[in-house]
Amino acid sequence: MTGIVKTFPGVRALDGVDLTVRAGEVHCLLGQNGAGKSTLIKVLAGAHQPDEGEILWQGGRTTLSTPVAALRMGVATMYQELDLIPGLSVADNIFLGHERASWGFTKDRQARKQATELLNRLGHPEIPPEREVGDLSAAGQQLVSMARALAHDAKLIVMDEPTAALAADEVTNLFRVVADLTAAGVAVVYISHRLEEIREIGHRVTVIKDGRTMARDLAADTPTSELVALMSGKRVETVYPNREESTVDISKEVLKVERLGRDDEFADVNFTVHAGEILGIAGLVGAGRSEILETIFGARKANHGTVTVNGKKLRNGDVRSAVDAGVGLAPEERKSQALLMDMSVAQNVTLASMRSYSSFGFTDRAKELRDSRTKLEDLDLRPADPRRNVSTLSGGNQQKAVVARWLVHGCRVLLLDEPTRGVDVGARAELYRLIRELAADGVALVLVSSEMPEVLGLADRVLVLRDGRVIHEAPADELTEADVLDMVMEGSAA
Amino acid sequence: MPERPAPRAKQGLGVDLRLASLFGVLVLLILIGWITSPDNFLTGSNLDTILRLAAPSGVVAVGMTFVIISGGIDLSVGSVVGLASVWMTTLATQSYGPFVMVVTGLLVGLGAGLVNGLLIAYGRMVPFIATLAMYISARGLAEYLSNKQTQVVRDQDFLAFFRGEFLGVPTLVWILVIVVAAGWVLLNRTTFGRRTFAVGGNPEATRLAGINVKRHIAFVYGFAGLLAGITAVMLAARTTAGSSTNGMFYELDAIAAVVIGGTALTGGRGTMVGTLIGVLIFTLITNIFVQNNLPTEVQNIAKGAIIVIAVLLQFRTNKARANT
Amino acid sequence: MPERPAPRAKQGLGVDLRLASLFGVLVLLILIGWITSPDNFLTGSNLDTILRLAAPSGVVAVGMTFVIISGGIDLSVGSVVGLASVWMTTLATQSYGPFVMVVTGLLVGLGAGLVNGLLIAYGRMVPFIATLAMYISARGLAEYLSNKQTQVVRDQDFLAFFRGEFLGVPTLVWILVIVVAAGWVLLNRTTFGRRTFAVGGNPEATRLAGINVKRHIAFVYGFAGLLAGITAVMLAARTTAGSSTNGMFYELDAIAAVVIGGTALTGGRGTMVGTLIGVLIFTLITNIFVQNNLPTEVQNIAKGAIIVIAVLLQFRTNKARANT
Amino acid sequence: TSNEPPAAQANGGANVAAGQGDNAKAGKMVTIGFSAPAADHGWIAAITKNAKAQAEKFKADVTLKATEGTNDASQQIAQVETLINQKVDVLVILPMDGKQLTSVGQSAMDKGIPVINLDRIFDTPLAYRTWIGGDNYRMGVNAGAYIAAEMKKKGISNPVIGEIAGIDSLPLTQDRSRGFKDALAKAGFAVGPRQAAEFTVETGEKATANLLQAAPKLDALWNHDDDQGIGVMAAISAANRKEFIMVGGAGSRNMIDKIKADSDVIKATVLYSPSMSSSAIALARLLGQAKGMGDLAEHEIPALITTYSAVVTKENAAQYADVAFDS
Ligand SMILES: Nc1ncnc2c1ncn2[C@@H]1O[C@H](COP(=O)(O)OP(=O)(O)OP(=O)(O)O)[C@@H](O)[C@H]1O
Ligand SMILES: Nc1ncnc2c1ncn2[C@@H]1O[C@H](COP(=O)(O)OP(=O)(O)OP(=O)(O)O)[C@@H](O)[C@H]1O
Ligand SMILES: [Mg+2]
Ligand SMILES: [Mg+2]
Repeated sequence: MTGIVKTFPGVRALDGVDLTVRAGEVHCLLGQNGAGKSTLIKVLAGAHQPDEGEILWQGGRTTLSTPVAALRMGVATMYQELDLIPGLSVADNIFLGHERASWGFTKDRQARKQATELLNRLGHPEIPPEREVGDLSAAGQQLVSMARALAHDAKLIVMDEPTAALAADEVTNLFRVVADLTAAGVAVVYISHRLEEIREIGHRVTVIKDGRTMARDLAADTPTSELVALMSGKRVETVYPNREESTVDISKEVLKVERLGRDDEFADVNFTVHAGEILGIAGLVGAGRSEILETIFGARKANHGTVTVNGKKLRNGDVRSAVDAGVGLAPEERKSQALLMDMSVAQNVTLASMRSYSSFGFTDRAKELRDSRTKLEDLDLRPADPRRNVSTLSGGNQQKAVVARWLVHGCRVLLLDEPTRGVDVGARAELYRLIRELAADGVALVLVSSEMPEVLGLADRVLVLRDGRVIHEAPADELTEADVLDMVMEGSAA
Repeated sequence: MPERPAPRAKQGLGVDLRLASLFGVLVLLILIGWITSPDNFLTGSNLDTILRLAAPSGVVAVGMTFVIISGGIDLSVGSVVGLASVWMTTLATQSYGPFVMVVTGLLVGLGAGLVNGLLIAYGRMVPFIATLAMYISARGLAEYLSNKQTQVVRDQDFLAFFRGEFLGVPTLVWILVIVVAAGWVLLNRTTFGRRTFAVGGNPEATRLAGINVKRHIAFVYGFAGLLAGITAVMLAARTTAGSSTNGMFYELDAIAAVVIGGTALTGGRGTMVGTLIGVLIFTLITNIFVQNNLPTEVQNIAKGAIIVIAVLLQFRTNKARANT
Repeated sequence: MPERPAPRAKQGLGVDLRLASLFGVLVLLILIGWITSPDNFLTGSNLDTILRLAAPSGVVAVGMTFVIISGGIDLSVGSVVGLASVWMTTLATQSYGPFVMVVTGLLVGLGAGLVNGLLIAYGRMVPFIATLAMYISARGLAEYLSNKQTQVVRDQDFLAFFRGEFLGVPTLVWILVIVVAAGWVLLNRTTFGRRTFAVGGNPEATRLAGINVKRHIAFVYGFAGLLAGITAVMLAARTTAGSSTNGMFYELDAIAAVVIGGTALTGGRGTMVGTLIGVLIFTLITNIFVQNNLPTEVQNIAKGAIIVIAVLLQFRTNKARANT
Repeated sequence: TSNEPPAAQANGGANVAAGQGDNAKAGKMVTIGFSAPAADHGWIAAITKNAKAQAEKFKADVTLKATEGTNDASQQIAQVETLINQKVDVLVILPMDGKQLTSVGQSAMDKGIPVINLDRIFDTPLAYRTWIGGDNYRMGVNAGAYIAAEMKKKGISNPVIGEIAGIDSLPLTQDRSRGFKDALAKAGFAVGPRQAAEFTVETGEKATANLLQAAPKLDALWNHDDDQGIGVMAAISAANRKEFIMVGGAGSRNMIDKIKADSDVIKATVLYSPSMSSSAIALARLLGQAKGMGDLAEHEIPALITTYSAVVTKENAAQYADVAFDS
């Protein structure tokens, strides 16, 4: 692909990108959020039509006018947003668009059989092909997505952040499959924000920034600082900021969770968080971490146990009561659980504190704008224009807007669920700094993340969760990544 | 491994439970009918009446099932029934004989449906609005064509065939059976059906899987229009006339039946059997009320209540199922 | 950082462009009316007529705007208008005098709306189905209450007030103006309005921001019901009677007007001014047709076409705007 | 007709016929099946009410199975079929659309159940034993003739005459309009602005409000239906128009009272009385008991009975108070 240009209304998402992929290699695509990676691969998949540029396939010029054209040619794509139909079965999803059928009549038995074979190849024979995809966990869905890409017998498979929803052991599994594929001469384009993954399986790296190719065909072992510099245009030295001695009295117990449990999800969870403390929760995907946070917050009803904030017991299953007590939640799915995409940043920021921005039910829009602008500047959210539509912000900045919502509300307990999911390196560092600053200001934080280094690097104390139960609790500096991995995997592998 | 012991009941079982509860409602209604009018309810001729009444609405509901599963809605079917019935019974059309009547009637339905589909798929109009416009226009066009007169069917072959019986079962009921069976096969055993589910479940993902979503949507509405055309033929046979008032409120009845039958208005899920039971439930309610000489207003109050109860009940069943 | 100069046109400007195109349609219609009947169209009394006809549908449409922005739909408003109008004009109610008539009429509307809201919010029914059930039941109840008779309003004070004028403008038009203005303020300047947008835009996010989404939804439907009650009062005044047939098809007219006005059926977006223009467009169309003595069927064919054109045009405007 | 005002009061305003002579005595039990369209407006509601009241009057020897209410031809067919299945002795059918219900009427007759076709006529006499109904054409003629005479009386040579019709897709509306046009044409006049309403007050008001705007000056206005007439009058009073005379249709109590009071634009109404349904039940009873009509020489009841659309004016209003119906 050379000189690819793609403009969306108001954005030049791709501004002349070049990408060359060879057979049998894993070609990694790096770039910050919004750099244009997903857009580029959508052009490659025929989902978007480029405005300029040309695509050469095995030496010949081609145009990919539809996804079918790309699939026929041999390009299969696993999109960043899960591209599955929740209501259809695993087998139906795998063969969607190229159903096993004759004369329009589906051959379901054959489809199921072939689906099982594909899942076998991925090391997951236990996923039943007739199961509805909506019932699978995120990781299971990712596997179906992968099986679908394999089902096409493609010569080039594009994977857009396939590991974002995967736990460590799943990632290893995925890498094994990728290695098999490349050994068979299939080319893979691999997108991830996790540099360590790229080092592990990548052969060559192309970095894009602001819709332009910054560097092409770098070796996979290019030093981190160099890659980050290329991606962001600046150098990011230390990723996790140092723990500063905070001035707040961290002996004050703010959040106390006692014997909290929900049927089939988690049981007997006890912990306390002090003012100015960051509590990390580590565990595999599906261990029930999000559920615990949402239950504390009242978004789910607990079957037993209590949550106490500043000595006051929260009403079970009542978000309002948690919010009033000063608890905030930055949920796992930013787009679907936190943001109002049609609204301005200011309106998003004040959503939880409408009461303080209104008198007799009438909104005080001047105050709303003023306060949110201040907060945006505090958080270094760019651009700090509260009137802008929140959908125009990049992922990292959207996350800051969610945090701003709770700060404006004056919250004392902040629950962060995967705050850096899908956020690029530069923005990550800023979020880390922000989290530390909040702690320094005396906010009690609970941090859930699938990235072990993040939990260990940021948190003061860490809970390790397995199958909905706390199996270990220790100060972060007493744990290593290997320890934690050991603990979370033990038993579940059996 | 991410897979655990199934946290939800299996899909198959779930559908069965839901359908079973629906079926329970049906049986209950039959019992009520039987108890309240023991002499007349369970007779062959009453069964005939019920099924012949259910037939046209049933055919419309089959098309509506596809439309709703595909994530859309079609408010225009009733009006299209009126338009097609007027078209096929004008003096001009009738002069060409029964074959042309039926074929052009179906084509008018198909055409109106395709217009809906094109507006929605390629004009990117919301289904509700595109079909609302068709709802208004098609009825107006039907009035215009018929000059607001009821047009009597003079063709005896047409009447003999469609008003007749075959193996003791009325032709209209045969048509219903065939359409429902064909609809079931189309929905569950063909790529067309599979893709209808896919389009309704996640249109963008379906597009990315290489399916021409727009064309498929246009086809789905065309199919619903075609079935409206079949309904027009059935009504013309049943009433021996074509009129611009034919098919009034069929869209609401069909939507209600489809939803009662367990098809989600959000698209992506639904069953043909559920729709059939939904249609039968509504027809039975009417029949029971007539059998017992109850006035319409009471019937309407009850109908609304039954919709609410049936849906709430299904929700319970779902919840129970989810909690198992 | 990945941020560039604002990728989308500002929200405010976008709305203006869209409204401007709608306003253009309105002006065009006025021109057509003026050209086709130069003597009668632009007279004060015709303006009065248009506005008085627009008034009840306008009030219903204001409620519908809230419902649709909140992500729902209300098919029952027309029936609720009928029910409330019957309730307030029964002999029994009338015997308590105009004050009780109006207040209980509003309460009936509010109550029916709240029932919708409770079924949707707490019974988790799909709005389409819950309000479809109410649509059927409320009309039935109205027929039951009125014994299907038109109930003439005998109370002279009621008639004198609501059929009267104030500062040369009919009371009904005042009510419309006040309701639209209050609706605008409620939507754009209060927490209630903000929450309505939020609930429609992303209910889960709104819930997680500590807002009681269910209660809010119940209120929104209650509000729409209350406005249906006001409409019933207006219709009782305009027609000097209450009847179970009052308000028929108001739901479709209101939905069409709201959507033409630029409110998205998916919720989360919408404007009150657009709704008002939408209502005026439809009233104008009818008036122009009558002025030119055109029959209803042509009117209907054209109405459907106008909906399609207006929506496609808006889509163009949006695209053009998005491409700037 | 043989209506008695006191009986009318006793039956909550419904008109009932008393049997006369031998026919008054209870005879053999007759089960009458009754089917009518949805009673969504006053006239049809009165039809159903009258039928029930009449059956109640004859309760000694009449059982009424009244199915009522649908505007869907295919559903009404099913209703009639149900009544046939229930083996009623006589059927009284007011079809939603005569042509569309013809086949089911015929199949009843074929099965030996005599059908009294009420008002909207079937397509073939084979589908009914007796038809009783109003004369829509003459209703229009009488309205037109009355208006023409009034215009002549006032010396208006070129009058603007408006018409508010009922549901345009019903044959009865078309017949009424045709009669109206013909009668006016005979006097050298023509129909001016015409709008169709839908037999409801609201549509009557809406159509009239718009029509009055289209016609800044009117000399006469005929409204097909007194039920929608309430709305028509409301629109007229809202527009503050008094320059013309109005004639109604059907004959509701409301309008007849107004005519008597002579304080409004309405000066007359042309009858189309729902009392015909009382008569239909009375006929059905006689048919079921194989009796003839009292004063006629015939052994059987006649095959066609057309009620007369009298013009009710201030002068004769008192006389018609008993057939007036509550719209
Ligand atoms: N459909 C669209 N309409 C308008 N703008 C779009 C669209 N899709 C992407 N963009 C814009 O194009 C730019 C590139 O987006 P893209 O999704 O390709 O980034 P990315 O590199 O994949 O980011 P991430 O790492 O967050 O996945 C962004 O500014 C984005 O907002
Ligand atoms: N759609 C679903 N239906 C039924 N059970 C589910 C579903 N999704 C998740 N679960 C169950 O809920 C529990 C917790 O799942 P979840 O993946 O949300 O945990 P998590 O630790 O928050 O993971 P993540 O890091 O992805 O947020 C698991 O037992 C899982 O099987
Ligand atoms: Mg991306
Ligand atoms: Mg989680």
